[in-house]
Amino acid sequence: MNSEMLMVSNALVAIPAVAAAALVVQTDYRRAAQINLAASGVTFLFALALLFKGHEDGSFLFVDDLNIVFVVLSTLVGFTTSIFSASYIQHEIDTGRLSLGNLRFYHATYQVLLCAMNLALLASNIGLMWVSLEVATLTTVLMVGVYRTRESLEAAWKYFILGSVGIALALFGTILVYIAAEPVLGEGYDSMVWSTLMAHAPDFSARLLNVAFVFLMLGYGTKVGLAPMHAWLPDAHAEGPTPISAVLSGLLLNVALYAVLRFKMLLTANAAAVTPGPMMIALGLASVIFAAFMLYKRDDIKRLFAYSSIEHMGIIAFAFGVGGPVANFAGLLHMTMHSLTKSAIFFSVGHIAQVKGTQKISEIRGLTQSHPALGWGLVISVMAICGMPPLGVFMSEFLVVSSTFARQPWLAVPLVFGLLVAFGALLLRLIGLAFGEPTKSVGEVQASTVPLVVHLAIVLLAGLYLPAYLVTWFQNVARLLG
Amino acid sequence: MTFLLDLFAQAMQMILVLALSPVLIGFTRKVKARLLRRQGAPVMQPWYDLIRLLRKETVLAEDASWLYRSAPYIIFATTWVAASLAPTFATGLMFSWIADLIALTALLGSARFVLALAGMDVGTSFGGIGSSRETMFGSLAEPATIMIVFVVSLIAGSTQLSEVAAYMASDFELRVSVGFALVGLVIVAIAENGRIPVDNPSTHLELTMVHEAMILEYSGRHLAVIELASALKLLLYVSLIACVFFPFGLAPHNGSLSGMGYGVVLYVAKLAVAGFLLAVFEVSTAKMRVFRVSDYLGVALMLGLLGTLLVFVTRSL
Amino acid sequence: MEHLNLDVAQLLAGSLVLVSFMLLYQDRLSGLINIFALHAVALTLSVAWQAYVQHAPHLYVTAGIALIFKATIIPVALRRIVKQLRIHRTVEIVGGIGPTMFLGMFLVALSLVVMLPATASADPFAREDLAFALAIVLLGLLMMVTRRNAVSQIIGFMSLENGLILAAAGADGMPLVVEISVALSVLVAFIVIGIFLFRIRERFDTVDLFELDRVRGEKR
Amino acid sequence: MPLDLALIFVGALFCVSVLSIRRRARSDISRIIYTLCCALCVLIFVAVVSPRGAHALSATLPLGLPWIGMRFRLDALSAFFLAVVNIGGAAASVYAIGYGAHEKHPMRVLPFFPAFIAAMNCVVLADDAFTFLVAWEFMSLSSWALVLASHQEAESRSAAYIYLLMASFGTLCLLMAFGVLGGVGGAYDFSTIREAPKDAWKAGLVLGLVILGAGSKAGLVPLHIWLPLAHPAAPSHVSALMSGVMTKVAIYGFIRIVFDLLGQPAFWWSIHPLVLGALSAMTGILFATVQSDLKKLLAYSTIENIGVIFVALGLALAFKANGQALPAALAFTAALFHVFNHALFKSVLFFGAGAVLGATGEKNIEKLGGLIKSMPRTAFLFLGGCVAIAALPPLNGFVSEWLVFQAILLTPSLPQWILKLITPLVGVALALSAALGAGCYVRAFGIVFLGRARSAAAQAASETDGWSLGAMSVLLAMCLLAGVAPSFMIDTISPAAQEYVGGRMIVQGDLPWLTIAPVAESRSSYNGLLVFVFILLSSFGAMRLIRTLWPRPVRRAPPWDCGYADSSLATQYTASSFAQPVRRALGGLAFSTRESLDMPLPGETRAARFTVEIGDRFMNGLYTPLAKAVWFCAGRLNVVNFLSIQEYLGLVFVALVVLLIIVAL
Repeated sequence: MNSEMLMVSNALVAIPAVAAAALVVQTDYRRAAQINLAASGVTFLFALALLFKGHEDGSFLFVDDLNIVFVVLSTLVGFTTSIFSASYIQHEIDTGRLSLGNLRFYHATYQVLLCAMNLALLASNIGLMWVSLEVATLTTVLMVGVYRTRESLEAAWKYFILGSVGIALALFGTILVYIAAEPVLGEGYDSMVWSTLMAHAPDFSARLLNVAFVFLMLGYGTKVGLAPMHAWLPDAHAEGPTPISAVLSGLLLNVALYAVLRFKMLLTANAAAVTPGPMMIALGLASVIFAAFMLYKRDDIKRLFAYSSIEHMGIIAFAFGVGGPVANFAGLLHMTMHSLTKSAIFFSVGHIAQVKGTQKISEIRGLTQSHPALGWGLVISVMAICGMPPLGVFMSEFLVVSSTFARQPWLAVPLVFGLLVAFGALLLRLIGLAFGEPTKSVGEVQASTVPLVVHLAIVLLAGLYLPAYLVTWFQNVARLLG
Repeated sequence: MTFLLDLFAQAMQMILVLALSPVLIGFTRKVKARLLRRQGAPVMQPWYDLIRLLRKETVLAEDASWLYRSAPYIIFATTWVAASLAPTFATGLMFSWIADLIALTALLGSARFVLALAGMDVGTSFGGIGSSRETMFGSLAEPATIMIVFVVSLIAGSTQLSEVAAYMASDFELRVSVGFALVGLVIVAIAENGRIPVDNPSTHLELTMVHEAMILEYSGRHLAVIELASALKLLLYVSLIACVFFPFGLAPHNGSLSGMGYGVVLYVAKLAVAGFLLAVFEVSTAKMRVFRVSDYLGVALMLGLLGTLLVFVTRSL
Repeated sequence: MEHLNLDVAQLLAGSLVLVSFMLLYQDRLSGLINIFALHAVALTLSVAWQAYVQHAPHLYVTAGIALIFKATIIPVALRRIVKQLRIHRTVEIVGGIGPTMFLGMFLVALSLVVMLPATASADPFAREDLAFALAIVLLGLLMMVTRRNAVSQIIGFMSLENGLILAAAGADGMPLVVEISVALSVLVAFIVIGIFLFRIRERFDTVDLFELDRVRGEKR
Repeated sequence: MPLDLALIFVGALFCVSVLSIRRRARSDISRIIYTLCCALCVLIFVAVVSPRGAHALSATLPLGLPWIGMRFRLDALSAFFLAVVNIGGAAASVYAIGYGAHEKHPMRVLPFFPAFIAAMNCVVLADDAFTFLVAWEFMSLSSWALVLASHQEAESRSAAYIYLLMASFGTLCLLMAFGVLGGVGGAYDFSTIREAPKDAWKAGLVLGLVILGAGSKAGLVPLHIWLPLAHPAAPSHVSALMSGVMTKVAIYGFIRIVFDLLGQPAFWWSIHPLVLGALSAMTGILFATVQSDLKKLLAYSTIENIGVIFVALGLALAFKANGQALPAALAFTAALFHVFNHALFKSVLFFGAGAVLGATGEKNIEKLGGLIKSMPRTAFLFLGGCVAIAALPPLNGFVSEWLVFQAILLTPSLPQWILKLITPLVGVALALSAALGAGCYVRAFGIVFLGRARSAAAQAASETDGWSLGAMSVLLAMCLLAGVAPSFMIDTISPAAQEYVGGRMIVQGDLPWLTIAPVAESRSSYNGLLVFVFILLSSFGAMRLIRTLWPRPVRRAPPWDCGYADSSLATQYTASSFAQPVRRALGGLAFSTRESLDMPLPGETRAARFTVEIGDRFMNGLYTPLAKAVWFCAGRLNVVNFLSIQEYLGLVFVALVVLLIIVAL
């Protein structure tokens, strides 16, 4: 028990919770921003500590190769996003889009969100994971609605309805898994703990697991943003504050994906159950191609990149669906790269929208000339998201496509088609945004480009060189995923 | 000994072609005049003209550049080199190996290239017309030539003219493809030398002229050199046809002086026949419209292609 | 005795499904709320019965929660909201009762087909409950799809959650954690809903969601 | 050791590109950067051509794919292509020292230029699929940025768009090809791929994908549409690199995969390169003939030359497949020789075009003319480039074309009847394109440099700077050298031929007088040196002789022009009217022309108008419909973006029910 108290994972959950409490009472928004930043920073440090501490196993929280990657990633993005949000909200206050009261609420919920996501990632049993995911959903719903404009309300409402339906389906699936496990593991808590579940997965009733996975896939898939459950995603990204868009794309989707992966592992462990691969591949391909075509008609810069998130979540789901060491490795890598790159994109997009005073793509031109830092930042990060070398996404896409084509060419071809169509759309918009005669800007912002640079640096580094221990992790995880 | 003979043959040939080419022109004109019931100028008239032109003062247009002044000599040089490499009366030429049939075609091509540029240099409308048309003719005539070259060299198993001639002389059997090649080469020759029906060498103030339009602004020694070059070109084509398709009487590689003498006599005879036929052909046909020339040359190209295909297919059997 | 328990359990669960059908075709808001209360009561009964049968005291807690929140507080609150919004009389157009009913039938059949073979190994209580629970979930979802009024959507959603709770109760010895979390989540959800109804109200003077769709951030 | 040095220098190039990024540039920064680039290119060149023994060198860096690393390899083939790349790079840098001085936004060019060169080097050095593709795509990316240097012009923006789209299409094709080659295990290093056995259908699949991938980068018809848009849009020294060098890197990719990785070819592999190559040659040159934008013209003629190279490669494949090593070596050598030549003279021509552009600000040749007087040196060098690319002796362009023809003349020995039917047609196509090429460059040079100036800008032109002239003259000197002494080049190439087609041509160095003989002297031989000397001697001799015998001075006078003496510039022949006969006669083979004449009635005072529209069949028939289709689908799917919440829930509901049904069954 004593060791339980000392667990790093506890800290990962506790710090944001405490910070949230502190932020509720904190009135000065500048101080609040600093606290927010500090808390996220400390959380990230603890996550780094996890790297060296390695596995942990407690009664409610546990750490293994799979979630360690997710935790580090999400705390990092949480941290950088908090830096970004500090410089972002300043402008929102100046323009009066957010009131001070809103901001208190905003900062508190931000920490609650981080807390919930860490909990979801670290939870050692399926029930707790589900609860924390629901909390995360509700907090993000509130944050999306924070501007109180009609549009943001509509977005938040849609997000709420679809999200809670999804979460409900997920709960049903969770219960089914319990019922499947209960005859083997006996009544009680054991039948919900990952470690025991994984250990005895082969003995569960396969058919029940299949039904369960249908619900889990659709339920958590809704939060992953896979088509056709994607509808909440673009509006939620577009109407909420940009830091939240960054967190949504960079973190929440991953956390939901993490849940799906866990259950996938469960099913893979059970020989009699249907392999979850085809389902994920189908949903993934659907998302990729659908999102690729949707990109063309977008005129809202944040919606554009929201749809590209759908596309990339599709790619990741596809990769994990294909399975095998290479594809799983690629999937993990792609997920990491995507959350870093996409949040970087939203960092630049946030400031761009503030500078130009609009989110309409048709009204923004020539950024590289008028705002070199933001403009080239956008160019590089969009190139990264399009899978241009030497940036990280290229490596993962290389592995996904080539390994798939080696096995089932007829699966790789539609994927490649989707990638190309999406690239066509993004490139078109990018050239329009970044080049040509610049349009007028409404005001200047003192944008902190630190998070942007950090993310892009990591992505660039990963594209050229993956540190050995990272690789070994990914390979372990890939092996776990089967 | 053979070396000396070869050297002698080479030198002889270079002088011979230079000397004979204007005579061939003159002879053709004479025959034409006769056929038209005219007295006609003496056979040596082209030489007299050349000398006269050389003596005359040279007038250059104001806008003419260095290219314009050096063009005649380059044209002459390339044509002369080409002409002196084609076996006329003997196969054993000193330098016949430095350029094969394809290279000869290309040499003529460079002559045309320079001439066309010269036509555009002064910046008059006539020069432009001439060069433009010359370019089109060339872009059809050259591939046709190449195709014909393919035919003969596939049959002879070499693109070296002397080898081809030797092969044709030694074991010559009648082939359809060779016939095609002959007809094609004749057509090309007529077009390339701007004879009727493609062009009319004896006119100036006609908008359909091609060769004459390009050299419109030339005068004096420049004109003389160009005229000599075109005469050489005609001679070259005639001797090409002669040595490829009627290779009898060619002195062998290390032949005797007498053999060479015999070869020269026969060669002159061949030239005479060719000139006569050309004259007859010219008086008996009318000039065609410029845009029909492409069809006319297309026929040559088709013949060459057919010949090549035939050779390819027969090879497989 | 065993047999009787089973029959009662089935009866209660079946009645839940029946009430779900009533929800499906009730088109008057106030009526809808009452039926939802009924739904909650039925849920409470069946959960309680499960508790009695399984000798699982914590299930009584769940039943209690269901009774308090779903059967009393939420309906009352909803009725008040509806009153304040002055929409308790509104009759909303539900796309063709007949087709909806048939669809519902189909869903019930489907859930039986899916669940019964799947849960062959589990004990009979769980089997029946699960099948019915799935049916209720699907029906709830169907209701959300067919209704366009915010309130009735919420009701549909909560009937769906009832299905979940029924399933959870049916599972032997599911730790208390889950029920409480369910209840809490429903509570939180309800609070959020309340906030939203009022926000929507203050913005659009209606809770008709078609109004909402007109103010998409992104125009066609 | 040479390989390590080369890698270090390439790395240095990357560093240069990073270091060149500045907020506000110093005035002489471009000079510094370009000097560095030039120096590094020369160093790399020296490193790769320095003797390294018979066997290939290889090195591995701990980068790239973790379980493979970044592998590099230097063998005869890559050394040859590296030499080409760096000659081009060095020349472009020297040229740019002068040309880049008056660049408005140097920051839009400087960082990308060294990166571009470095990327091309990496492609040629790469020895595993990942490194290869990274470098390959980065090459496109950096050149894309360079195309966008003039981003204010809408047309260079659209050019950049199409360019990068096509490029990544090609990359994805290559990616899939490597997927097949690498296999399920993901063994992407070339050494493993080389050893791995390949079954027929896989090899065919890879071949198709490679033709799509490398072809789209090299500008093979019908994947060429981006090339004439992108190459002219970039600054001239970059255009020279893209046209002269980058396309060659694409060719290298094709050779590396098809001749090396895929192992022993089947005879039908040669069909696609032959047919597409001939098609490209014809299409390219016909389009070039009717262009009125000088740089576009050059870009189209690049397509022609690429076609020639692909034809030669196709022949090499055919011979190799039938185990005829000697002819295979001949064709292969011809291909590489032409690669080298084209890199040289296309760079010269683009430099010349850049000089003209700099001096007059005009790309449109209809507005130029008479520049031979205002910029004589440029004119001379450009003329040299024209003669070389028009395949006229004694320059190098002719030699490689000649070798290709010799290779074609050997094809009757091929057993397959299909090849027997194709090769003569290919031969015609080549001959036609060669002849048309000559015509095309007569037009280009004649309209731009000869005649009288057609605009004030052309009137005011002045000679370009020394750096540009220096770069051009060095390249032209190499053209002449390769033309008069081709035997050296052939012997340099033969190790690569030995390695990849398993044979070599007879050692040309042994033949007297620098003669070259592809098979045997009795069969065919050519001696550029003597031809050159003879032409020189006889022309100068004739001139001297005549001048001494009849020394009459030359008198200047207004042109006679059959008596229609007029000074109006409008009476000069225009570029379009010059091209008209060829367009009428042969244009139908390549493009769809619409001529419209608006002739005023007698008495009307308005001017008559004659307009010609030339449509690219592939553009109108293939790409435009494709784009339309995508937009149509996008429009149709867009409805999904505007459903109501109920309908979205409906989607989820349907998905759930469907999946449940599937599971239930």
